[in-house]
Amino acid sequence: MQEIINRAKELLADGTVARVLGWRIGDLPYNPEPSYFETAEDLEKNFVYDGFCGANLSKYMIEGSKLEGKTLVFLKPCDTYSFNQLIKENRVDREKAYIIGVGCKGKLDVEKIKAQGIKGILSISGAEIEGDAETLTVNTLYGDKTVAYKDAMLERCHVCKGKEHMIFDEEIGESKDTKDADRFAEVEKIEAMKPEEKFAYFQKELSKCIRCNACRNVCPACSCRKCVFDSTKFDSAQKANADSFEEKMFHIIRAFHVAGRCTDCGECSRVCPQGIPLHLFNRKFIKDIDEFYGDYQAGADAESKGPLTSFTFGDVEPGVTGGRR
Amino acid sequence: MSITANEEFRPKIVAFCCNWCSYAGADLAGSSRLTYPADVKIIRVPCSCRVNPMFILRAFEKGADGVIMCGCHPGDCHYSTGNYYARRRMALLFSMLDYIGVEHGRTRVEWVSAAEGVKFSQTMNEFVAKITSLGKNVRLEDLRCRK
Amino acid sequence: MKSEKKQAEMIREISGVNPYKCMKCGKCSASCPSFNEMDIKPHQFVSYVLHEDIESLVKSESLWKCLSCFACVERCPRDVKPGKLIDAARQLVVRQRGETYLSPDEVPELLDPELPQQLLVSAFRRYRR
Amino acid sequence: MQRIGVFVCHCGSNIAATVDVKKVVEMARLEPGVVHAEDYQYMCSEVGQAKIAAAIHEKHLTGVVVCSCSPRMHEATFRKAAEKAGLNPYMVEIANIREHCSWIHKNIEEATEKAVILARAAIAKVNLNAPLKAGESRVTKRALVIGGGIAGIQTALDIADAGYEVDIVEKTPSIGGRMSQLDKTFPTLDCSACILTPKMVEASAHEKINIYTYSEVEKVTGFVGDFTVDIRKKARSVDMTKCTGCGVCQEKCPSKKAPSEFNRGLNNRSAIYTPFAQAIPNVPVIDREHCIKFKTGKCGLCEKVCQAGAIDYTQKDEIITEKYGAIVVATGFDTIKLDKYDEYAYSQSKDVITSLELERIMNAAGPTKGHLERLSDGKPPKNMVFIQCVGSRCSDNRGKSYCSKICCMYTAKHAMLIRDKYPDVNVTVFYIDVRTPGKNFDEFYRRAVEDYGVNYIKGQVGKVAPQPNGQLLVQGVDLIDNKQILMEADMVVLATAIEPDPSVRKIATMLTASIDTNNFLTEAHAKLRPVESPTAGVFLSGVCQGPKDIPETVAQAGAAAVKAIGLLAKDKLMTNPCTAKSDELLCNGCSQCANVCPYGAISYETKLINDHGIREERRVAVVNNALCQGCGACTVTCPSGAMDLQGFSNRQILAEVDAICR
Repeated sequence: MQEIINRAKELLADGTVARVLGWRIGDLPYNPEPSYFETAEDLEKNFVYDGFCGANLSKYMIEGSKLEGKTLVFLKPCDTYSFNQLIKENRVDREKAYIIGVGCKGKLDVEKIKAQGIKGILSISGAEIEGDAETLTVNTLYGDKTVAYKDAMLERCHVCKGKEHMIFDEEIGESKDTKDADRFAEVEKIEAMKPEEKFAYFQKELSKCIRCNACRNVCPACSCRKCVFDSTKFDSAQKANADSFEEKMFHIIRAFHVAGRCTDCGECSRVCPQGIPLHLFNRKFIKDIDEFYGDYQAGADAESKGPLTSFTFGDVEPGVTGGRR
Repeated sequence: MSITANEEFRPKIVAFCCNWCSYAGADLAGSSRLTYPADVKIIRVPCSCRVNPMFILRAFEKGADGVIMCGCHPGDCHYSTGNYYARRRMALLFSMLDYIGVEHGRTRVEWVSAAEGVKFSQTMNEFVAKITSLGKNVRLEDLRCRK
Repeated sequence: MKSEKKQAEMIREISGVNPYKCMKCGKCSASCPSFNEMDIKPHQFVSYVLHEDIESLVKSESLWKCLSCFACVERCPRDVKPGKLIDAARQLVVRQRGETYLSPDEVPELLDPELPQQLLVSAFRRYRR
Repeated sequence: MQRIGVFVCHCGSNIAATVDVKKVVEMARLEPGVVHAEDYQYMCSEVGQAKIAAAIHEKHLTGVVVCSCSPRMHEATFRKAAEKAGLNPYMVEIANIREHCSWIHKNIEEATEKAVILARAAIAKVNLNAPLKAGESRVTKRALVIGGGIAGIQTALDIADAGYEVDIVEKTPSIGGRMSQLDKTFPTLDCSACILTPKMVEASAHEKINIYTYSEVEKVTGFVGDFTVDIRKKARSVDMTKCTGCGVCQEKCPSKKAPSEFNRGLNNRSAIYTPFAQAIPNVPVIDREHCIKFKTGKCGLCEKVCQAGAIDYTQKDEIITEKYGAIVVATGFDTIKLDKYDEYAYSQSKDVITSLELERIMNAAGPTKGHLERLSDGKPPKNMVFIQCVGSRCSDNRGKSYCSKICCMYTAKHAMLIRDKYPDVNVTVFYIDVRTPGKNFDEFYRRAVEDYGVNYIKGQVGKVAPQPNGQLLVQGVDLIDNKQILMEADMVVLATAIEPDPSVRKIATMLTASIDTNNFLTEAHAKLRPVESPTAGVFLSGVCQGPKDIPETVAQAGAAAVKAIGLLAKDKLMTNPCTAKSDELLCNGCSQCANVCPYGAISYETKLINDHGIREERRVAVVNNALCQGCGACTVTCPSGAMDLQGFSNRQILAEVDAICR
């Protein structure tokens, strides 16, 4: 971490960048937050990069691009896909960003720790970016507990897209191969269900939705200046959630709007306060796109046309595809 | 879904038809007096690519029991490529509806040319029969919209 | 005895033919190998059904002179198929006589290896309705 | 809030018989925004239109809903009427309660309920309509005629005479088309070449006409007034500027086994050929499939004998791109294939021929030099049988459902010509009906019977059986005598149905012009706009639109020319104002819309935007209204909903959805 901080201070000092976009120590040991740093002191005192820094900073560069001078931004390998996609859509200015690709050893989910019955967390060791800890030691009000690092990892890290940064100016740190699950296994499990079961499953999950819009706000693909769900143009402006349809409509349309653009960064599921596995919508579209139109990874480059803005003469017919059980 | 209600059940069906082929096909069905149930109501759009998935979900939200989209045959689009995009969009949307457990068959895409009055009426007859057999749409309806 | 109207309807139902489609081209009669032995000619079958004069049709020579070769059925440009009409008329007579006809599952029992294949096929053609 | 007037049309009894129009009026009154509702017998009539105008004035209407026939029929009519009365024409919407309701439903209660809902949807839409103003686009003062037969030639001549440039694209090596293959024409029996050739010459000499023979339309883009067309000039292998048309190459060409297209394959031609002696241009082409030079690399005889040095084996296909304001389709017809009509033994006997083949046999330049003889043995026939309606008027899947229209007349012509020239030949015609509407047409047919002794038999032929002795046994029926007829014939002539030339399908697709189940191009209105395609700027000439004889074809060709001239005479066209429009405040500038736009109508500009007090430079989409055709592909691609389609906006369509599902 110190290497990162030192490099940031250098770049600030020599005027290469006007500010640093990174993670600031939070009020709890596991909730760092995205933040700008403009001084060496601030960096030294408050910058953090550890296992809890899951936040994808690429979306913040939309605003960052509008600021005077360059911004130094730290991107994990998976975040670079989002950044590329944002370049493709002219939402960020590559010239305004100085990208340091940082290493990643899998990001942690405090909910997974809590789910193991661990309460009253005071501090956590083993989450540091240095070292190769296999276990986390959680110091709690009730004494020390240990959790295997793997068991506390975010879902997305189990299906990691890889250790490579798709775009960067320089790289710092090593990444670790954390992939130990099939990306589409969960989607396939649902696909195999009977319609009633599918419906019951999503009904149960989506009825938890409180329409806090966290998923939308964090999503690097959901970068519209004004969301259609806040717009009067569709008569779909937010209403109170009196019924289950609202969130279905919202989540289907949200997934549809990002279809072919979603890099599967998993931020939506990470931030959902209700723990809804929102990535299952996006991943379904990704799976369908791969199957119908050939493998496609959004953000792998910044030029190619997305699958929904291109076609072939022999594309599958709608409905025929829906017939798969 | 009550089975007993099925006997008097008259489905609400929204059909999006592109102006150049399918709407004309529906006109031809009309001028050829080829009947299909009155449950089908057609909305004219310039091209199948004008059909936003939002429109389809909205129809279901408001209580439609089935939604069908008709366009020119692939290759015959008045705007040359519109229906190709529509085809991809609908393929994904329908797959998603399937995925969240909406009964298969509540949505349909059919390519109907201006000359296919017969096909138009046949398609609508089939679709109405299918929706009638599926019964009322309860999985996507916003109950607040029900009168 | 049922009314003529009913009978005409029966013939249409059995044959599946819409006699109104006839454009009176005569290709059926032109194709018919039994034309000369018939008192009512194939192209006239249609008018008899249209005019609901089933009595005459049923009493005609033609009823039993038709070979069911179906040349008229094949060649009719309007899908009217007079051969099917006369076949239906024969059916009507058979039914009125109270003769029962076979159901498909009774057939295997009655099969005789000596029976010419063609006879079976033609019997099926004739009695399948 | 709009002030909407609802006008329910009875369409005589077309609507009123199945829809309770009074009920529709009554229900419409309850809808929001509706301040006026009435019904009338014929809303499209002058009186009906006047009612709309009166209501617009008296009730200060801001929107109009007409519940009537399809908008494809009378939307323009009602919009014009509203415009005259001072209302923006795009404040008018049509509820289609005829084609989509009264004509297909029998139950009055059901049909009325549906009509009410359709009206409701239209009212809901109009509530959200906004006045739109049509833009302008320029007109390229040049016409393209596809097809160089009599229809295309006539159209081109008429357009050129009005002073506009015309290009004719003909896929064969010469203009002239089917008419050039005919021997004599009914009902005057003048020789076809004698009346056609002068027109061909006139067209080729006309300073405003440019003829591309041996060429095909490859690609069409653009729209009315401004089409861009790629024409493929196939490699002729002969330099048109050098060739003198002396014909020596054809004489000397050693490859003479290619079936002559012009003579319907009844004889052969050389590999380098002009289809016929009067061909225009009189420049041969090398048929590379049959040319020895192209097949083996050896030969090259034509090059040697050509004194003008016109032979060029290296010639390549050439693509010419040209702009046109109007396109006339005149692709003509061919006879149907007879492989499904085995009973007439066409494939079994050389002496069973089609009428078009008979034309070639009768023609002095044909395969038999004009002598009527059997193709099997060259003997003159004694008995000839003509069979009518072969493949026409069929509702089975073998033939065409329509009447080919020209056969009755040309058969009478053939019969008469044969009886005139060979009085000892017996001619029998089997017919279903003799259809001879037209000036001097029935008289013509009667002459064949009364003056020339042609034996007309009402009845069809069931079978033609070639006999071992070379005779054809014809089994037919005489429905009047109620007798079956068995007769021997030396030749049988089949009045084969005609169908649109197969090339029309591809052309129609390129032009996005609609086509019916029989591959005839659809006219914009069967009665009122018979020479226009529903696709603006595309006109129909000749048999590509429906069966026609020569005088009708020429008349229609002229009519199509007039329509094209009417278009070319305009300097500017009003464009469809139902185009896409981007909301600058919502646009992300993400470029996805431009990716799907088929017209390249969307570009991006960096603009200073004031978004509720936030001033910043933003990259936003801008739609070029002259290019945008209003398909709406961009609107669905746009995730933020910034892109919307005027006249079919998101809110309008959602309002319709809501109204229907209510």
